[in-house]
Amino acid sequence: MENHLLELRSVDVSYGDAQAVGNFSFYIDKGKIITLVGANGAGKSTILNAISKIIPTSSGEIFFSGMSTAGLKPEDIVKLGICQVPEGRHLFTKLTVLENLELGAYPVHTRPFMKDSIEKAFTLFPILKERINQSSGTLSGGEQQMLAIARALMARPKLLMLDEPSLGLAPKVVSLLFKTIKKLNNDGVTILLVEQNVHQAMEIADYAYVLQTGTCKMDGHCHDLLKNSDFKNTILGIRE
Amino acid sequence: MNKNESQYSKKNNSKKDVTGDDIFQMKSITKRFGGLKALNDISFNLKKNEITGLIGPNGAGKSTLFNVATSIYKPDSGKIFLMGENITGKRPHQICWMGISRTFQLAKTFLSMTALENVLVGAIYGHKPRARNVRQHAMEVLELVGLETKSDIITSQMTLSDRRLLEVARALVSQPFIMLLDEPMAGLNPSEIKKMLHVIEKAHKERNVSILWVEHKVEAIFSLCNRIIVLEYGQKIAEGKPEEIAQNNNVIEAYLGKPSS
Amino acid sequence: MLRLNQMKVHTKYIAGLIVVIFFVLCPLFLNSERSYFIYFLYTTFIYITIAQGWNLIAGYTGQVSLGQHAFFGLGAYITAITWRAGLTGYFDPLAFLLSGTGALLLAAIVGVVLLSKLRDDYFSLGTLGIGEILRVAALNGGSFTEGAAGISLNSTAYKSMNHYYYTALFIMLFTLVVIVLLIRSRVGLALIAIREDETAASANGIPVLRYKILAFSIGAFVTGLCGSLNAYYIFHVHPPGVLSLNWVVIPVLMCILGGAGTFMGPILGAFVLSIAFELTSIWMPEIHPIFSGAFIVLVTLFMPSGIMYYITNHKSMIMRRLRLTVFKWMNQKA
Amino acid sequence: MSYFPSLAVFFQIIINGTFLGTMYGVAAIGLSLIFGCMQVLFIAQGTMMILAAYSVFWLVYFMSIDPLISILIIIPVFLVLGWIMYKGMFQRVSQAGPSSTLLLAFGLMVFMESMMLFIWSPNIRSVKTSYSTSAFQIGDITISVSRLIVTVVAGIATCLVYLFLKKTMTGKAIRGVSEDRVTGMLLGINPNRVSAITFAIGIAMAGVAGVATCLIYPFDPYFGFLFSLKALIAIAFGGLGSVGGALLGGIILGILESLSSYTISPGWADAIAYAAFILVLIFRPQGLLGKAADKV
Amino acid sequence: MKQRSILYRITIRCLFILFIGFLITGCSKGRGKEIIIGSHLPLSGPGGLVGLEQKWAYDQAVKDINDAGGIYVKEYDAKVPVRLIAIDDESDSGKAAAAVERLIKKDGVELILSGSNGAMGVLPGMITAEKYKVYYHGTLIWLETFLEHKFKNCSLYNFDMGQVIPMCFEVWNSLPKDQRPKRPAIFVEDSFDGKMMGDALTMFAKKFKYNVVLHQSMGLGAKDFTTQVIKAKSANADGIICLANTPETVTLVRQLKENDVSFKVFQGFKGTWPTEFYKSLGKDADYILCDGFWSEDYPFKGAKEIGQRFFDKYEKHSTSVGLYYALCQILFQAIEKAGSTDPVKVRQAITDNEFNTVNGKVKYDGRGVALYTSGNFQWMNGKQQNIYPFNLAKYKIKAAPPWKKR
Repeated sequence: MENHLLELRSVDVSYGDAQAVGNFSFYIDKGKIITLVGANGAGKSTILNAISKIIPTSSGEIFFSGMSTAGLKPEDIVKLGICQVPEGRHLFTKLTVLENLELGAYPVHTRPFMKDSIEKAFTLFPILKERINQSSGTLSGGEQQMLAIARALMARPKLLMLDEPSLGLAPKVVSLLFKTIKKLNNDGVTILLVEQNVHQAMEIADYAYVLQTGTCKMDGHCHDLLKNSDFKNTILGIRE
Repeated sequence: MNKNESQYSKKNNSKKDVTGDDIFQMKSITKRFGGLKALNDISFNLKKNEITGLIGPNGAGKSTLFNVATSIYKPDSGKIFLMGENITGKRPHQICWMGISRTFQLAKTFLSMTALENVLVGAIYGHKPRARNVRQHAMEVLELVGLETKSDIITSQMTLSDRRLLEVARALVSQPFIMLLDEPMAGLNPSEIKKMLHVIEKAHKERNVSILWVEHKVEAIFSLCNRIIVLEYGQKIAEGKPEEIAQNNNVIEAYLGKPSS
Repeated sequence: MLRLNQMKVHTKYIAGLIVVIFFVLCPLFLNSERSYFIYFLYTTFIYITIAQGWNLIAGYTGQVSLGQHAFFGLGAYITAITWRAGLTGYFDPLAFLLSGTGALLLAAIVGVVLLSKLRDDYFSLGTLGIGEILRVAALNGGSFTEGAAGISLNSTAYKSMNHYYYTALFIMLFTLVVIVLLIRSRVGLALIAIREDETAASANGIPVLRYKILAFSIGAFVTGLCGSLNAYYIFHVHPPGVLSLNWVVIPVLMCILGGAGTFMGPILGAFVLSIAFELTSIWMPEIHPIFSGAFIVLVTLFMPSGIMYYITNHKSMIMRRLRLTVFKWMNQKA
Repeated sequence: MSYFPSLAVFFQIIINGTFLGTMYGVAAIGLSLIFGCMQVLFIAQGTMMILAAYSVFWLVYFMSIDPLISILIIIPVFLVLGWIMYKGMFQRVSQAGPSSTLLLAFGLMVFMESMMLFIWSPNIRSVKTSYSTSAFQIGDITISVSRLIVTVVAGIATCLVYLFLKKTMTGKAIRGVSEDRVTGMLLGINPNRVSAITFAIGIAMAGVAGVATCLIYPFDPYFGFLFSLKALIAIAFGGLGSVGGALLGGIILGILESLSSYTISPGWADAIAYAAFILVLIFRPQGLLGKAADKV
Repeated sequence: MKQRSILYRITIRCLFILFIGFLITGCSKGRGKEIIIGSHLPLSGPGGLVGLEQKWAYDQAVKDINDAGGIYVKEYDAKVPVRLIAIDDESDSGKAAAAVERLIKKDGVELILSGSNGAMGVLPGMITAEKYKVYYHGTLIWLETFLEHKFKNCSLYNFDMGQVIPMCFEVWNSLPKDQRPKRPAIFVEDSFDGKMMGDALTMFAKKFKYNVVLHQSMGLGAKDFTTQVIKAKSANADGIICLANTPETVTLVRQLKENDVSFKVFQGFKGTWPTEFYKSLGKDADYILCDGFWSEDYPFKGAKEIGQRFFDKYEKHSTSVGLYYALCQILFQAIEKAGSTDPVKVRQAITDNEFNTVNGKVKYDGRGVALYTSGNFQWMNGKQQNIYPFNLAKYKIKAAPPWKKR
């Protein structure tokens, strides 16, 4: 247990009476990229939100670095070192790029490194430096996604959770994005990636879980899965 | 059923049937949000008595297309025709009266009402001229979707699956020519999906209604649809029979992503 | 099962009927000229009517109007002006009808403009503005409204409190019946659908704007009737009296307190609030406004969605506790 | 221009309208902040102003502190008061929807009005300073010193709030959270804490407005409600939720009232203000100064 | 959950008990061997300032008569104490009617002492009292309004409105000719009183050969009067008549000074008499005139004393308590003369007799109306100096120097 960075043990999440995630268990080790794939509505985002404590779990436990996160609030989770980049980016569109970045370093312990982190973000995403005083609502989709990732990195997370980062982006931008994600991972950030762009996600990830209607249908190392003939059908929802 | 038929012919008489089998047409529809083109020059037709699938990855513009089709959004350019009549810019309730009904992705049932009342709303208001014995109509439709025993339950206490079925019933009861289904299976488990499939098939057969259907459960869509339209980035990238679509590389890439190498 | 349900409905009707008969008979065993209780009921009926009128647009349809005092004032002014001009007389049904219709027309016009354009808080602010504009217009109305001086009516016409009591009772019952019929009918279905989800309502063929205006106008109509009755009661119609914000604030409070969007809510809220105000002003005359404020604050803190919702949500618990108490009590006896 | 005997008169009216409008503006800023962050129409704002004015009155009366210096005491006290009000009441009720918070605000208003009535009696109170009635001339235009002071104070207060929102982390968090609460949570921001701070600042602005009130006007417990109404109009002019917009909206309202009361009649000034307000709501619901929001 | 349910239980029980209690109190009427007199006063709301003074005066009068053993009533052949029930009408016409309903029906009063503030209080009170044929001993309402309603159970003891308007110009005429203002400006608020006074003032100014250069209405609760001041300045007004509430009047005077609009005479109504007016303006309030119902300097028995008592209690002078005190005196004497508390007999006694009060001799006419001459005062060094009626006044009006020469 101690060696897992994040571990979920038979987690259930329901919206009202509709169960979104049922009996889901998985773990992430330090320094890895894990991807959750599956069709829309399979419960991938729900799992991220449950980890972030945005929505409550109805049963099961979540451990981070061997510590139960029960009873913590969303802001405590960020302090622990888990940051989520939400689906659809959710930038503060009325704020400038710089202000968005600064808000990423809101937790008190991260503020001393703020300047440093901003520099880092700009070396990672040079385009953002050019837009520094532009309000973030005016950025293009790809720039917005970069900003969202950069913002999450400001808090120096141990675990970065990305929810559909490629959503609505042009293919060129997507491959650039995935390269950056890989680079981040090489710099030592553990990454939990939720993607529907399965191929590219699998290419950079170490291990994948395939979800269907809230439960884990199959899991395995990415290169194994890609060879598996059932895999494609599962993703497309063809296999029952 | 007969009634539906007769009305259909009545409308056809009043408007010259210029479109043949195409009862619904969208012609080069474009819709922008800010700088983003959610729909870019989309054109397609729906044929009588056909189930058409609409698929595409998240953010491809499927819901926007529905909202434009039912006049919740106004298109920036392009025109929409129903039975050869231009219906662009009509109010949403007029669209409904003319025979296009829909369901919503987030299951927008009227939560404080009972199931029957929900369907009654559709039965009473969804149709012009106002139908008589609406209660009977409503019960028939509830029976069709298999909710007849739950007609007195307040919707907020129903399961998601039942609420989705209820939405289909509510859309169906307004005696539409075309029913737009927006992900009726999202969030359902396999047995519920089976039930929903059954209901859609039955509705289609018994009520002679054309269906345009957005879905992520590709298997489900492949099993029922006559024709499939694929959207990506607000553009139509493919259209054809399910078998053709399954082989189409563009579509597979759109769904699974292109291998980067 | 079905039969049980029907029985329940029947008991409800019978209980309602008993209460109505009680109200009708009240003046027979209480001297209406000398009983404060009759007067208390009279004012409460008026408040219930206005609150129900507001409930129709805000509670059932979900458009929070803050301009009901405009309709109340307009009703009062129409009654006063027509009476002064000799077109109508004292307690003239025609005057009531004109007042109600005037308010209804104003609501329809305001509704076409505001309801089509404004949503949520903006609509509330807009209606508030309408009320204030009407107040200023009445102040500057020249000899037509007599400006700030207001219109003095012939107070020697007064005959008996019974007239007022029964008229208020009638207007209230009329309102309640209209609202029950509306809510039970197709219209009610449309209104609730609009409140629950405007997009879905519209996509299911409900002409949303038309029904919003309908609800707004009916609410205005009954409020106008109340204004008319009030003009006959007070015999002096002037802007700070009949166009006071009190005529919107107090009924709204009652409605929210009881539970907006429920039938019993405004009735319950009106009684609770009237009693609370009345008792505090009798028992603690020095500090009664403090208590009124504190009462509102406490109720919103502990029952933020109104008393009716609280009761419905805790029905089973209340019944259980009730049974437990009875049980204990019987045990003690034994 | 034929309405005005001279250009000086015109400018005089504009300047006086501006002075009047700043009063509305200061009252509106707090209201706007609170609305922007919590969607609460806090109609007790004007009453909070009067509470502040009474506090200043006591400070002047018992300790002979100059009203302007008393701001330094009023602001922290009202910050704490706002914090307590949010934590004790609004946080709890805000989940129940806007009509409940409106009701709560109304209850608070009645409660405070009657408390003040009980403590201070309905007698009007006023604070007299050495500059109460002095004025100076620029050309043909007369400028009232006390109103100028109020305008300057209001300007400074607005700037401070603006800078706070722009420059500090908490300020940015407030702006962020009023746009997107959940994302705020994902970044480690406690939205309730941020709301409490916003509420506290809103109430403190009512404190500043209260000090301004007692510099210019005599007041009684009921004096505030009119300010609440006018502040509502002002924020509708400026666009709900924007700070600079609130002040500007107030000034526009003040000028509008001054002009219409000069050219038409003071009696109609209120009606014209309301009519303009409704027109703005209908044709530019985002406010005169707000940007059109994308409808997605 | 548990906490809530207990709370709920308590609330419901309380409400139930309250309701029952209310039913009981609502129907019961306590009558002992005392004369119960009711009164509805604006104790809260905008009229609260007046209401408090009025209540104080009523309380004093009741206390005085009870200290003397009560009123001798022939019917009982004994001295009967008086009990005053004063309730709040919140300065609202609807609430005033409700208050009178309560006094009559719940508290069972037979006689009602006047409320305050004309259309917002007294008129609805009178109309309600008239409905139930309860005697309403009134004041502070326009004579025309009173007569219009043909009240049979009410009486009016008030200052003579027909005299107040000319009074204002008579006072001006008493100034030496070169100090008299020539071009008066009239500012009146947008209310019942304001409209009536404004029209009357304009009419009488013509009669007294004053040329009204400006007649402006001011919004109730308005916060800025610069437009009016600018107009006064460009019209070159040198005398000002203003009817408004105190906060508005204070703001107006401040803005007059700021804009350097000087006046020879500033005649204020309503807003200028409270001591708070002087406190708000300090020295700037000097020379400003105020109307007043009464003066403690009047040479009537008890006038000085009641003024002194008020001063001892509130450390300020009042120009109104004497009127209210006198109103009680009239009522008590009438009850004694009627020998009964029966409303009809009391009213008969009122019209038949003459009464001695702190406001001089009072004689009602057949309509139930008694009018007296209103006073006029000039603020000087923090005190209102009585300058009118000329036969009672000890001081003479002084014209105000321009602002710059003060």
